[in-house]
Amino acid sequence: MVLSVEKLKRKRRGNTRWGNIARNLGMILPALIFALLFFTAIFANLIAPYPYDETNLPQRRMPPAWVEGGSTDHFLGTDTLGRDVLSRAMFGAQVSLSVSLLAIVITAVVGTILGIMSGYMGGRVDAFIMRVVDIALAFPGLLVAILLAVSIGPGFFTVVFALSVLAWAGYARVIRGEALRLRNSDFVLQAQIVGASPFRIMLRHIFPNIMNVLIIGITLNIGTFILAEAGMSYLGIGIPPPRPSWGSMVADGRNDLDSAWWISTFPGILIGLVVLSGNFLGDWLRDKMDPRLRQL
Amino acid sequence: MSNVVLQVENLHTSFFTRLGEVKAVDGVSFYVREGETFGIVGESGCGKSVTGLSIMRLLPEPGGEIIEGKIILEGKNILELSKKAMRAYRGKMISMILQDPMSSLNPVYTIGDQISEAVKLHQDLPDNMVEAEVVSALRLLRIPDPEIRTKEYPFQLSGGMRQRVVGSIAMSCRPRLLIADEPTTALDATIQAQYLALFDDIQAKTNVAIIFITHDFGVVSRICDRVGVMYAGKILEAAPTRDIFKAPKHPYTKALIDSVPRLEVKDERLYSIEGQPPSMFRLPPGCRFRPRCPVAMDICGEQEPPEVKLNEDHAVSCWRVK
Amino acid sequence: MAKVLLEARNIVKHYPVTRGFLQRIVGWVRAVDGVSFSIEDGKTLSLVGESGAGKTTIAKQILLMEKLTSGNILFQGNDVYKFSSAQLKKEYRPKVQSVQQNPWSSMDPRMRVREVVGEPLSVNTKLSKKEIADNVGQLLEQVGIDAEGMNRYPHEFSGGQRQRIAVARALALHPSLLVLDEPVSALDVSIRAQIMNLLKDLQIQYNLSYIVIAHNLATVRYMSHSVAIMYLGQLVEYGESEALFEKPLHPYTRALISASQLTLPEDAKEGTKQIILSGEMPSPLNPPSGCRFHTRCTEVMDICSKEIPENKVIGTQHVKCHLYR
Amino acid sequence: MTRFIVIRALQTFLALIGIIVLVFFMVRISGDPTLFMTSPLSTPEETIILQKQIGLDKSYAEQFWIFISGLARGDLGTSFIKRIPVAEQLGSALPNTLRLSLPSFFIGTILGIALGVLGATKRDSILDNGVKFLAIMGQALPGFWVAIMAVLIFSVHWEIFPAAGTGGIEYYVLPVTTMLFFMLPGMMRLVRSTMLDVLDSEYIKLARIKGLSERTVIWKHALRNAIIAPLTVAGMMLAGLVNGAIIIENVFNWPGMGKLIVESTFGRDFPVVQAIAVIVAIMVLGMNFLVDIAYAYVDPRIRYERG
Repeated sequence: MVLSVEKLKRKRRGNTRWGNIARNLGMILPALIFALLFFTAIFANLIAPYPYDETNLPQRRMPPAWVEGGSTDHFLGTDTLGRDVLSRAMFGAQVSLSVSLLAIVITAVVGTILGIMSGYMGGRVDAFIMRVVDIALAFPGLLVAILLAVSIGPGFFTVVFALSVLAWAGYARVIRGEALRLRNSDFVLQAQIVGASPFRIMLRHIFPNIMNVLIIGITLNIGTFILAEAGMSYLGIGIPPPRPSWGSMVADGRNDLDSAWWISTFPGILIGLVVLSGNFLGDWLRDKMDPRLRQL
Repeated sequence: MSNVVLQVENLHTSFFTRLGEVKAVDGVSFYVREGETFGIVGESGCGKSVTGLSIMRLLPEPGGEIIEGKIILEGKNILELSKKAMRAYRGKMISMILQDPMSSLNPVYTIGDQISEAVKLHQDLPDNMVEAEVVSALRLLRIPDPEIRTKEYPFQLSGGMRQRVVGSIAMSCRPRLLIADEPTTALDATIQAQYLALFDDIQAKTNVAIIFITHDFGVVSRICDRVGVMYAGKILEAAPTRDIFKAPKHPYTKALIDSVPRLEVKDERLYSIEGQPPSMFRLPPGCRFRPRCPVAMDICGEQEPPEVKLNEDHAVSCWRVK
Repeated sequence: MAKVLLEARNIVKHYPVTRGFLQRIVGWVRAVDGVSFSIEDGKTLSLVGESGAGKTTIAKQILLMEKLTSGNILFQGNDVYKFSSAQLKKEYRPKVQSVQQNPWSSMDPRMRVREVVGEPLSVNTKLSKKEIADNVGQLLEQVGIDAEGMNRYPHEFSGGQRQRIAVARALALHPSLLVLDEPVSALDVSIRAQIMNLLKDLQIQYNLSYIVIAHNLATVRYMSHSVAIMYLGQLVEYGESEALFEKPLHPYTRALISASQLTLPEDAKEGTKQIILSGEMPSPLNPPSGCRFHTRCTEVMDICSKEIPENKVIGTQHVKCHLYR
Repeated sequence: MTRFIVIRALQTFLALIGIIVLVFFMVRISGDPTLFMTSPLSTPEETIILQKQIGLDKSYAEQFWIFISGLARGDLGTSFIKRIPVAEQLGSALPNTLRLSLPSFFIGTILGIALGVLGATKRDSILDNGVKFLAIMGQALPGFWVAIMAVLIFSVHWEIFPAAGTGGIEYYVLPVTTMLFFMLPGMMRLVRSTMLDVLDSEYIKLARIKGLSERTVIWKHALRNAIIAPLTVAGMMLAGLVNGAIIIENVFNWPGMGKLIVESTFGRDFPVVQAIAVIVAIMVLGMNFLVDIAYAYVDPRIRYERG
């Protein structure tokens, strides 16, 4: 019996060491990918080998460099109009990032304000906001996006609006819970006893303690927004062509799957990679920052 | 000597965490006789609850592990039992009452469901008899209107009543050993007094052996026959309750008893033990109480003191005691 | 006789119970129902009772966290409800501070000890950062924490140390009254004595008055000069600590005392035998008629359910019970 | 309980009215549909005649009245483009959508709960890691891309399943599987994490103290408590299902509501768009309503409190 326990002990220690490395990898690798993504998006004009809209009909449907018939001129191949897939993917990063970041700012601000209001004021205000939140969360975002795209016309701000119009509700619900918990906490009571004003309490005590949840939420949301934007672009209600977006690139290649698989494949992999990184970063942050989830 | 129901020998239980091994229970031995109440007193983190869970073999997984030792229940070392055999022991031979009555009942099942579950599992009874068993378990804990209670949900009962229901579940199959882990800590003073009185009653009716885990000397004085004083994973002194109060031998026991304010005596100033219990990750060398001990000697920091038996029931681990 | 610092006169606090979306009021929780007491300079009054007795509600009223339903709170002879908000901010709130039960939750985890202890000063005074830091250093030394500790976070300290820090924060504004809400019950047995001794020393040093809220009578006896025993929102017995513990008059007080003794059964003196009350605390939504304690009383008589007992003074003790007429 | 249901029903109805008004006007901001329906060569007179035919010459108030009174009678109006009753169009599209989403919904829910529970109880086992991996992938990869890749591999490359259209069982495999991608990961993750919380609770400890078998502890005591959490997100699951239907139907050219709404929004076919939006709104609100009641049923605390 003692022997088997010894073995278990060793195994477990090994596990925790692996766990540590894995945990740190879960931060380093995604962070690197994000850094690369930001770099590409910002400097796409300088580093992309071709402009995103430069067509070259004689060289259309060129496979990637490592496939027979491919060339290093177009590392990831060309699409049906002969445009360079790699360059378009680089410019596509601009769209994905700018749309998601702007949408995140909007939703986080609106959600935080409404969430704190709801949690702090309670009563009927709370009941009303939370009913709206319930409905907003249950509403299919794509349907709303379609309605919006058609009613105010497709474009950058339509996409941002369509992404934000429901997503604030998720923040509001989480932030409300936190604000409610904090409002009833001993240290807020103590601040009141000491004579701190409600404004000071919200700013110095409640807000800093909500930051964790907010940052985690934001990180986890990057992926959601990138996916949603891609979905809209795929349906043709994203940012109008010829500006490339990963979603529309997948759509472009959809009819040529048998002859040019690379057009749809690479943008999809990119989306997956970036969203995966965002989710991993979020999980890592949650483990690190939220002591309630941290184990002994 | 009357029947020894449980004998724990040299029990070591550890937790393996990211920060390293915690020896939560570090060589604990004691026994409990039939119809006797053995108290384990100690401060938070001293390992008293882990001792209880080790005996149930319900340590949190993964992480908790019994490293060595023997837990002999009615002559059988239960550490050698298979998981399945151990399950048959739980609820039937050994049972347990947990600290917080507000969270230890399943909110979505009725009281009757939760008691009858244990009855059906361990006793081969026809359905109409099960009902009667459930009511008798509730009666044992003096729960008023037991027939009505069986149909109620936990949230409909007060804290004191819930804790009685937890007691009924634990006693429903008349186990030989009952482990009570701070069962009255969450209760109000007068309700606590009611609950403690029930233990005498239960013991008189069933002759069950009880291990009572607590941090409260008041509770100890009320219901324990013998006490083990636990500190940082070890029982430093074990003796009949009377001796612990009247003639404590270990400096920690003495200090702890002196630092408790007493209602009967008006002290001007309380004796206080300086410092805090050691971190379980870094225990001091030698005697674990040495850094706070007022009468420490050189040897205390070098070697762990052996257990000295003053008589059959009184054991102390201290270099000062010969 | 010492000067009276704070007096509560017949204070009443009822909370509405609301239901449904429209928040209709369907009843009232009678948390505190006509309680009077006073605290003298440099003395300690303990409020004792089980959960639901209304002791925490009283603390909230004294700290002006809520408004009374009726009754008065007098501070140095003046009705605090007649204070202007400027007066409150200058003459009342800084003078009445508190220490909470749970040292793990009573500090903002995102603030350093310097900010935690300094917050009363930065909110109420115009001191510079440096002056505040100096003050915090002195305050910490007074409660037995190294001044260097101010740059650390609360979670780096043990429970006992945190409670010391909480005391330092309460002292920052040189208060005359501290409301101590179960100041030691969240601490380990071996740490409790340290904190109780510290509080006693500080009381003598600064002539502080304490209101201690507690359920453990032994702690209360050690700490207090006078004691008020509460049951379901009312005082059942009130008087000097010595007399009350030597000769408890109310059956509820006796039951509480018997429940808190640390005596071996065989040592129990005659008359201090275990008293075990039957039943449970009734709901404050719908308290029993007559004497509120009659449903659980060991000495219950016919009159108890019919008439509300008057306040009777016996020696230094006030008691509300039909046994004394 | 009855009171609780009545109040919730009333709130739901009010919300529905609000959404209907919103949808009606949102659709109309988008511009004049006749621009799409006439050729650039047609005269203004022809446009006016067309507007008259489809009722766009009336004021918004009148149009709204016609719409809402029709709705009350169960009349969803007539399609601008096809000139057939909307109800008829939906009559063929809705069953197609249900045929696709119901199997996905049931498989997703059952599989999600089962895998979530197994993941939580066999922590860090191969199964758990597999479940976690699937969940991570499912939440990171875009559904439409997965669908396209499935087509590329199984239809184009191996030619096992048809790439698009409707028909026998083989036509269902790819759409239903990819639809699961929208359902399963969230469900699994949620059940797994709530299950872990519940398994940590004191009443589970007590159930073990009773000597219950692990199977009873998990499937009887823990699951009933853990199942409350997925119920609260049933609304969100429905939303995911609708999103999924829109994407998947377009990828696989499946003649359901998802495809219909995309086509009719691009064609400015107001009555169809309105009708679908209202139907989805009713579904969403109805779901929320049912969830509230189901919640009350599972959790006796709510049931009694409102009783």
